[in-house]
Amino acid sequence: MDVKITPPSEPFPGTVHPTDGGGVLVSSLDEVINWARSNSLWPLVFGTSCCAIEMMSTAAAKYDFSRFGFEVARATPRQADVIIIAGTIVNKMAPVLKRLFDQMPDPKYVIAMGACATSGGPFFYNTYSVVKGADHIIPVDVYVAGCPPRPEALLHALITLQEKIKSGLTRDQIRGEMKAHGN
Amino acid sequence: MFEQVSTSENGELVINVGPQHPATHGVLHLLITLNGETVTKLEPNLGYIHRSIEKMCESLSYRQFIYTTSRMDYLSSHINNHACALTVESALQIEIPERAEYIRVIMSELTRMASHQLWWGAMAMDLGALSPFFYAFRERESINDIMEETCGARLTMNYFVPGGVMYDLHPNFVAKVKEFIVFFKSKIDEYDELLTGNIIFQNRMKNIGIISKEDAISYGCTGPTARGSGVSCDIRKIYPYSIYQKLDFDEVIEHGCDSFSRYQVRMKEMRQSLKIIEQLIDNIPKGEFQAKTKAVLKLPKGEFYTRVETARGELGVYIVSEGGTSPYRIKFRSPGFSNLSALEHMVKGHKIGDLVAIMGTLDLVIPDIDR
Amino acid sequence: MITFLKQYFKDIYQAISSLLKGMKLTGYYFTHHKEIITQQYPDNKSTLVLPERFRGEVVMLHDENNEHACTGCSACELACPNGTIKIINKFEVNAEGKKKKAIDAFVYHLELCTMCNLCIVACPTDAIKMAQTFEHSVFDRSLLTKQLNKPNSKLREGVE
Amino acid sequence: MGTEELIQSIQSMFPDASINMGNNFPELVIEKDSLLSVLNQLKSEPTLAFDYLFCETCVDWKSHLTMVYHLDSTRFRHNLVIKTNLDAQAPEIESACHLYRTAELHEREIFDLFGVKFLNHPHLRRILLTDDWKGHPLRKDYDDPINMIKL
Repeated sequence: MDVKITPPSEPFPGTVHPTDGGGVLVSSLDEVINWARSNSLWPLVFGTSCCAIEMMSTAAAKYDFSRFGFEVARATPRQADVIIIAGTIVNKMAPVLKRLFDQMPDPKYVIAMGACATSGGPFFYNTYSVVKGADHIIPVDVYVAGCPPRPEALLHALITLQEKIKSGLTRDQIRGEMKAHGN
Repeated sequence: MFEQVSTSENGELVINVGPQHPATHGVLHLLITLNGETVTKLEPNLGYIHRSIEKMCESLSYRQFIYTTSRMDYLSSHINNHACALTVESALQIEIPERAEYIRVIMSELTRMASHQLWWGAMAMDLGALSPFFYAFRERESINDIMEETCGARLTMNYFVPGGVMYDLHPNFVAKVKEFIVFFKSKIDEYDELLTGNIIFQNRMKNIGIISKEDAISYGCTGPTARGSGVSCDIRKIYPYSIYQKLDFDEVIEHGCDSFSRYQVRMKEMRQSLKIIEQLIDNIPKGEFQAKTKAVLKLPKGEFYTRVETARGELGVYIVSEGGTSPYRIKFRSPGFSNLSALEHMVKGHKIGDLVAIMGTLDLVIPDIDR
Repeated sequence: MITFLKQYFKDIYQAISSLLKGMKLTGYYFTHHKEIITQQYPDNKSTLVLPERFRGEVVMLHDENNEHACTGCSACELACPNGTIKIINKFEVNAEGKKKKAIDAFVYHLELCTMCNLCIVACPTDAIKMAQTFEHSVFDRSLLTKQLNKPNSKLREGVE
Repeated sequence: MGTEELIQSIQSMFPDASINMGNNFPELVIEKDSLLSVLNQLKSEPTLAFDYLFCETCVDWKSHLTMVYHLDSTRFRHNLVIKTNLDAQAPEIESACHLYRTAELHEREIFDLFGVKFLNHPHLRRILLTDDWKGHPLRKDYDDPINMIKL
């Protein structure tokens, strides 16, 4: 069956028309919004295995990620901004993770914590049920290595994510810039 | 796969708890049938963290497979490693130096305490008391610091190797552990003051999740879950391994059969662990910390089974060897798996709100169940 | 009826008094903050000292002449349980005209590494060790795959 | 009761079966059809009282499968291993979950990973893997070229 998509004769309501130079007011407002966003990231409580314990340690008194505004850990994806994938993702869990990610409101960010979430880690070879990296399912912003990473390493990842949000760049733009700088 | 909220013919409601739920401490999926608010049926759906460790171990050597077990029950990773090392040592008849035995037992008991602390904080948080979580983690961090100094990691150590331990103790270890014993003794009294003595908490926990002694045995419950029902099942006492038979400690048994007695067993076990460490810490013998072993370990043909007591119950490691460098078949009998099977029996007839209070006292670690 | 009411009020009294007992403890810690254990992580970077045994990542030691001790024997590659290390060897012709094995690239997949220390134990020449670095956050996963031998580095004299 | 005595008394109970000492526990090899009656006798005999099944698993020997039951007595503290061989193509055995409740989950796991069919099991379904999974991964001939990366 052939379906032809005909372009609409008049612009879709709400379409943003590009303007030359952009507005001074709007772009500085963007920066304020990005700054505010980066300092009130609410993580989703999503721990599947060992890394979840280190995530709890980060939330507890000694490391205390509420110093950066992350303390409002939510159990529902509809109230969360960032999903910290703490632990292995297996084939049975993958659709659940995708669904949780889809349920989160935009803008949403993803941190892959630990070896399992980054690449399958200890369960990369000779396993039949492990997803080899959470980025096969959902796009990941920041990867943290370690098995499990120290709480400080998770804090470092969160600060890295903050930098990214403040810069206002997308994932592809950051990768493009990294390539331009020869990384 | 996702069974939606539905009503059965007789008007009963089927709801899903999990796999993403804050009170299941991981990715446990429970299908619960409700009649009004009363649970009539509960069915666990596992496998959301099934990482095929048993298949993986079939292609790893006897030195390598130990690290996967730290990721199985990550809260008692030292004890898991101990079980694997013991199996290999008993099969090869390696004598391990006494110093290594002492180090192993001290480390195991520290792990047990850290695990119970985390359980205490997390369970209280599930019931709505937030501050115990922070108190528990404060003490847990001091154990983690001790571990990190000697073992090099905070959670998944890989410190016990066949033949002994990987490094010698750090020079600060003894002093730090002694400091910790004094520190933690006062804190454990605070725990009791904060939560155990609280009447509201007691009323919430008493007379729910009842499992009789016979049922606990039939369901294969072990660890504090079974000892709360009066079953004597502490492997450290009944089939002593390592140097446990030389030590003076009590097996904590409560006869209440309900959630509160399981709670009390764990609280008292922490004191027993302190007692064990106190006996050992002053007289760690000098000498080697690792026995001389061959570079490539080959187990003789046969079957080997070792049982140890983790913080959650009895862990069994069953290795079938064909004489090669890697196991032919390996089976981990994990404590959580059997304890979970009793959950339906405990919850049936109770209100859905009590589910969390009952599940909290089982102290489930889901990767341990799924492996 | 009287006994019931008595019990009822007694229960309320007990509940409140035991609750206050716990609250007293929290109140004590709230007002006596002499033992602050919170670490100021990004600000204390200069003073943060990790235990020397802490396993952060595998590094290869190079001396001031850009020489290392790795002979390319692949003992670490065999000891690694999950294929974190890949050694690519090359053959160099030395001054006497003999072919000699040397490492071309020591590839280390940090994203797979579980810091189990088995490679360090296996290394016969102590060429690699565990470093205490832990800040491994990156935007792109391919950056975690590293080559540990520095460019143009050589095998140190006398290491077999 | 010592191990020697235990072996003798079990041998006298089941003269057809072979029993010998393994590395850790005495091992009793029986026919698969007699499993339930053997377990029943071991559990109800007051001098043995094997009331606790602490491990149930399966081993794939390529030519056949072996079911392994580890039994313990909480009263006398003696152990016994029961082994029985199953056919590799169509493995079938009676379920032990009416005698030991813990067997219910263990048998579902064995069904999932080995494909052993347990007769009279209340709900024999896959437990760890998804319902549409093909094959039984702990079998030696299992191969999954998509998910399994061989080292």
